[in-house]
Amino acid sequence: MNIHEYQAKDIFRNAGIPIPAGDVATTAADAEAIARKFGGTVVVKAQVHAGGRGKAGGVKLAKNPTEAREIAEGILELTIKGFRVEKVLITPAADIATEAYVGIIVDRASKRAVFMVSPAGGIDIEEVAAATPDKIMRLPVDPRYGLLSYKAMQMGFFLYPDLKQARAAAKIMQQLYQAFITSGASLAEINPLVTTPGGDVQALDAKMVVDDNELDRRPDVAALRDESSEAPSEVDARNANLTFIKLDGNVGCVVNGAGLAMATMDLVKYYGGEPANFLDIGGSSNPEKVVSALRIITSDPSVKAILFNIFGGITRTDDVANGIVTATRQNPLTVPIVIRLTGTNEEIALKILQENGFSAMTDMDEAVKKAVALATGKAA
Amino acid sequence: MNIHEYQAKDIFRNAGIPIPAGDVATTAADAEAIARKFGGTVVVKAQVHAGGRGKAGGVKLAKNPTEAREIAEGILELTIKGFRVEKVLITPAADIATEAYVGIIVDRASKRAVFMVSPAGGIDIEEVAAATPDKIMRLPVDPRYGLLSYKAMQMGFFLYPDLKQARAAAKIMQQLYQAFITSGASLAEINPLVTTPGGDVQALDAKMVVDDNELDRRPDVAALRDESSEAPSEVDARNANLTFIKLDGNVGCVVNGAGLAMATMDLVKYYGGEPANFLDIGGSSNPEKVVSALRIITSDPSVKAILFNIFGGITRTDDVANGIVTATRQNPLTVPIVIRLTGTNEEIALKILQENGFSAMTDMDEAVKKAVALATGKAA
Amino acid sequence: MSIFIDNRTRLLVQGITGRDGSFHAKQMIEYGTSVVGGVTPGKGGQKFEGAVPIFNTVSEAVAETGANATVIYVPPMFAADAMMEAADAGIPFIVCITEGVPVLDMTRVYSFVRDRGARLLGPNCPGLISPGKSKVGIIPGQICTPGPIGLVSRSGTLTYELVFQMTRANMGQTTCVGIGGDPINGTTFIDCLEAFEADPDTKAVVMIGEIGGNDEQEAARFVKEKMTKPVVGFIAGQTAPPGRRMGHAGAIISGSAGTAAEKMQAFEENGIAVAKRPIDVVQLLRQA
Amino acid sequence: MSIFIDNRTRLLVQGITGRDGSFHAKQMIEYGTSVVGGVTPGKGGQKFEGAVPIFNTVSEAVAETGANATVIYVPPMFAADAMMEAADAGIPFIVCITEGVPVLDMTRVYSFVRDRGARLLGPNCPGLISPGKSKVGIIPGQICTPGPIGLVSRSGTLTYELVFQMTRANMGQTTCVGIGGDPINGTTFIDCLEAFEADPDTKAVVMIGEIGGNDEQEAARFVKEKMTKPVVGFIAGQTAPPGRRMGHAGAIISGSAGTAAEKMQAFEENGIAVAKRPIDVVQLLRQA
Repeated sequence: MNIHEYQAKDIFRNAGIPIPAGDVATTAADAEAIARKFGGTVVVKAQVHAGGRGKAGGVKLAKNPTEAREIAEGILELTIKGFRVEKVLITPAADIATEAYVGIIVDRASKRAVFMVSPAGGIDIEEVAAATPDKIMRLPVDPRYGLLSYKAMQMGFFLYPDLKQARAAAKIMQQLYQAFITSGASLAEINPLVTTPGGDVQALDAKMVVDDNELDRRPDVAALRDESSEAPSEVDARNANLTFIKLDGNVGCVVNGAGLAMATMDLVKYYGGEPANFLDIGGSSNPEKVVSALRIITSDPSVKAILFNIFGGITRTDDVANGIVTATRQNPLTVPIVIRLTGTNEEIALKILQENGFSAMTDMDEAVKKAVALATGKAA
Repeated sequence: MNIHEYQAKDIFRNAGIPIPAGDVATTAADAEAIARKFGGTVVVKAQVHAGGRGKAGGVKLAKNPTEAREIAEGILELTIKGFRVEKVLITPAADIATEAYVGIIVDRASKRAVFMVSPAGGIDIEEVAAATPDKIMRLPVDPRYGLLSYKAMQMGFFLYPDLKQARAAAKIMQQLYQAFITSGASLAEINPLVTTPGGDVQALDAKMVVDDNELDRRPDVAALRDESSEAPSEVDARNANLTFIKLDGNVGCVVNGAGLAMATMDLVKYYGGEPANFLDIGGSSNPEKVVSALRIITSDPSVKAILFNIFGGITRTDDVANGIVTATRQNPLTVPIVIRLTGTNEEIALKILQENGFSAMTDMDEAVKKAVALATGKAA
Repeated sequence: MSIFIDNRTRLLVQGITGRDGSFHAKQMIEYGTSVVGGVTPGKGGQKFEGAVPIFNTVSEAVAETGANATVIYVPPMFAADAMMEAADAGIPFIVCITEGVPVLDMTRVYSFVRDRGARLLGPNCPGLISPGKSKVGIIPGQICTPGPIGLVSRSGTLTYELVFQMTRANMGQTTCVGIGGDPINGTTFIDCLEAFEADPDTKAVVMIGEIGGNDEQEAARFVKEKMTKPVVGFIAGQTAPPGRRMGHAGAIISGSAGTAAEKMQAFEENGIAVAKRPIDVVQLLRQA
Repeated sequence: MSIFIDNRTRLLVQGITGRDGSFHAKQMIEYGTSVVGGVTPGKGGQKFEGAVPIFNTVSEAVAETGANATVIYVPPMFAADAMMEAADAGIPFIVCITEGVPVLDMTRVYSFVRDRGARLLGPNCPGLISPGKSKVGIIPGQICTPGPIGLVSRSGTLTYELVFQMTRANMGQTTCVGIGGDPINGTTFIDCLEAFEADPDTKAVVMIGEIGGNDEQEAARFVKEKMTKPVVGFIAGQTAPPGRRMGHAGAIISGSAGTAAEKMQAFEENGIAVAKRPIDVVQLLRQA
């Protein structure tokens, strides 16, 4: 789960990390009032779940409250990488001496949380990695000991030759690690971590991604979810316990299991079609999930054919068949449907489908070919 | 550092452990008022740093407030194992179905904190260990993982066959471990952990010993020290950074290093004397420490001779010599003194002592023999 | 022969009285797996299906049954504890089916299990099956048949699809292993390839990967350097858009790393025949 | 020969610019120890006494100097971190002089250091000296002389006393080791006895124990079972009252366990000659 910059800043602040003040506005008038409160030049930043906000015009300086209102008005009308901007964060503009990067991610290879830090901050860390890889220090954290002081100091000295700043950075990294662990995050990032002309070390930006699997035991973190910043179909799918991602094609896919779902999409493409979505109904099945899946898929006007590909294991194919029957009774289909199912309770499923006027196939390739033909208007 | 039962109960309560209410009284009148507040039968318990309070008459039931006053009056006049009772804890008497024991200690052998639990609680755990060792479960805790749930449940099931009670006990053990770690304890104990007739699991007693080395970083815990419950000479010694233990003999010993101090005491005994104390002036030396040491030793009227045994390493023997000179100028000695010193800056020390009318020896055995002879009135 | 499990596997089921645990315990028993005990705290002393003894703790279960493997079907928030309990009780082979285990829990579990020398398969995996010998997990037994092919996959139902097509084409399996798609899991492609290479009955191996990470690329290098047996590969997610999660945590593409194209190229460069479609696996195995 | 340290020891000093660290660094250099570097965060790039390079971190120091041992003189609240930093930097021999390290810190340090295969001596110990070769720690060099006796002790100044008496009696030492008296420490009596047994130049061993714990009893059994060289023992604390701490955490008697009488009996039963007084050690060594 993505959270907004202002939410991540609250978490980091609670962990003790020094972060300049900031307030969130949802209207231009609020933005103006906040800018007036802070006085002087402020930064207006779009709060959306997308990187590259600056390049997209979502981060701007405003020299006075009136300018803050105008700029906020403009930013609040933006859509960045598909995300509508609903909120802006207003912060006083800071004097910056140096910019560094500090991040933690869970790393597949070392099977640990890994710090990545660089004295070359303020820009995309991937660019630093590509251009000057020796300016990045990577340091895995043993979860059994946490971030030990000497490791934090190693990173502190990598960022700053000055002892006081190295110590300040080391402390911030220990606080960031605490925030990362106690939030159940899979990523936490400060970019830039700045020094002021006076020598203080401060976090000017904040980013955090929370592991969805942690949300059940962290209701306070789960409450940070901002559904207004997500696509309605994806919110709908999540509430129905489905995993759904909208794509640009015309073959709507309903599959059980992520791997099979991807292989099905690949096969659609192989046979000349374009998948309209990724949709995984997951392991445990029930007819309700199938009903929700069909509702979500049929609400996409570009879908010209629907393809079910179900390999029953834990998923009972009769549950899927019942779901199809129920959903199509509630909302009769306006596009053709191709159903492939095999595995657990296959005979029962086939019987249910036949009794309700559906036919079903058992071969995946044949089913995909047929769905593509129907979507493109060619005979299968 | 020992803390009182009522203090340990506050810590355990804050960790979430269910503990019945209780209030502390320093006078019989307060005890009566508290008993009236609780109503019904109460338990009056002496708050002293000594085990075996019950056998010493320091724990009694009172059926009504008047009786509570009388009992508190009696207990507040007791001295238990050398500790004067200054406070009593009043708690409502509980209905008890079963009594168990739960404790954690730091264990030298496994180099870990180790849980000891027994369904045979309410009595001295050493008695259980001697009589029915199979009724004790020992479980070391890996500090890197803490007390994992399954281990807490193993202990929970060892105490209670009932799932609900086993779970409650497991939770209490995890809370106790948290309290143990966050207080920097070397021992934490609940004896008895009881079940009520209604099936609830509760801690009726609480004991905690804190590692003195933790106090610098835990001011909140350090603030729990109750100097009124300690011997004044030991408080005085601690404030002077000395380690002092009063004994029953007549040869006052001032030594640097615990091992040498014990060996010196042993040699006093070997040559027919009795040490009056253990006193370690520690590693780093300064004249002030020596002054404090002499003040503490000479305040003991049973001391008939004073023996210095200093082997200079980090300790500078000239510091010790200067301390002796300063202290005896301030308060001239009324008992003979024998000084043995060797090691760092020995020549300077000997010169200082000679100039001030003291003689010194370099052989430990000779020094001890002489001190014993002086204390017992025989010629050396 | 087979890898990891066979006729001598004596299995515990942790969470045997839960919804998934009880269903699959029955399935495994029916398949012929020697299920020697179950664990559900508070139900110690009872019997599952009137036959399999239930214990309160894994250590009791191991002491009483001599189990040498365990399969875990407990809710995600308790799965880490269950894996550690199993490792601590000395079980050398631990399979965790549970989906949704927090990845930070797994960073701890991984160290814990490795320090005790146990092998962990999963979490979030379908388990494994050595057809005709033993099944541990949830792979449907009827789609498998004994034979000379070893299969290792990051996927669940896609594995079934491949096994199904192989079985229809009369290509039986020594062992089919689903390693799971979570970012941190106990057993890797390389672990399985190594085991298949050492198994005399396995004549060829199918490796099924997904987008995300670079485990497949490393496995490909291992194949070139260490394996003598032919390997056929398939990668799911060629049409996945970059930077989006596709259903489970394993399937993330970040920038240029971990794309299907990159993985397929690594396969080809290291002598692994790459199937374009699942069905092509069968054809490539025939040619191998 | 000697144990743990000799002419090839290349030593770092952690906390080299502190009060104790700088004093003893000079003493060690004067004694002839090869002090190759020091560590004090923020003073990297400076030189100690104009000659010894100072580094910000242990890993830098190791990379630059090839140090193979370190001695720690940092305040108690930072000592645990310093020990772990040293182990993590790959130093195989770590001596911690610092007194007052919280024992719960040591439970973590012990696991950490052991997992990295390093030997830790201390904390709260005087260090060790191989007379004429190398001194690491705070044992006064002038009281020692080279010779055939190995000495291991839980104590500080009592060790000096014994060494002093041995040197006066012309009994030189291979190595004198103070293991420290804290409840949890890195190197035990048995570790040292094993090393002395393996050291060809050590002809006899002196073991100095204290009340508290049962390390001496276990060491006594080890002597009987594994050692061919004669061992002479002394135990301090015969007059200590039960249940009281005597100055450091090692010296606790709880109930019947860990009394001096018990330890002396264990020595006698396992063939260790027991000195009643420190001076008797010399006499017993002559007879050994």
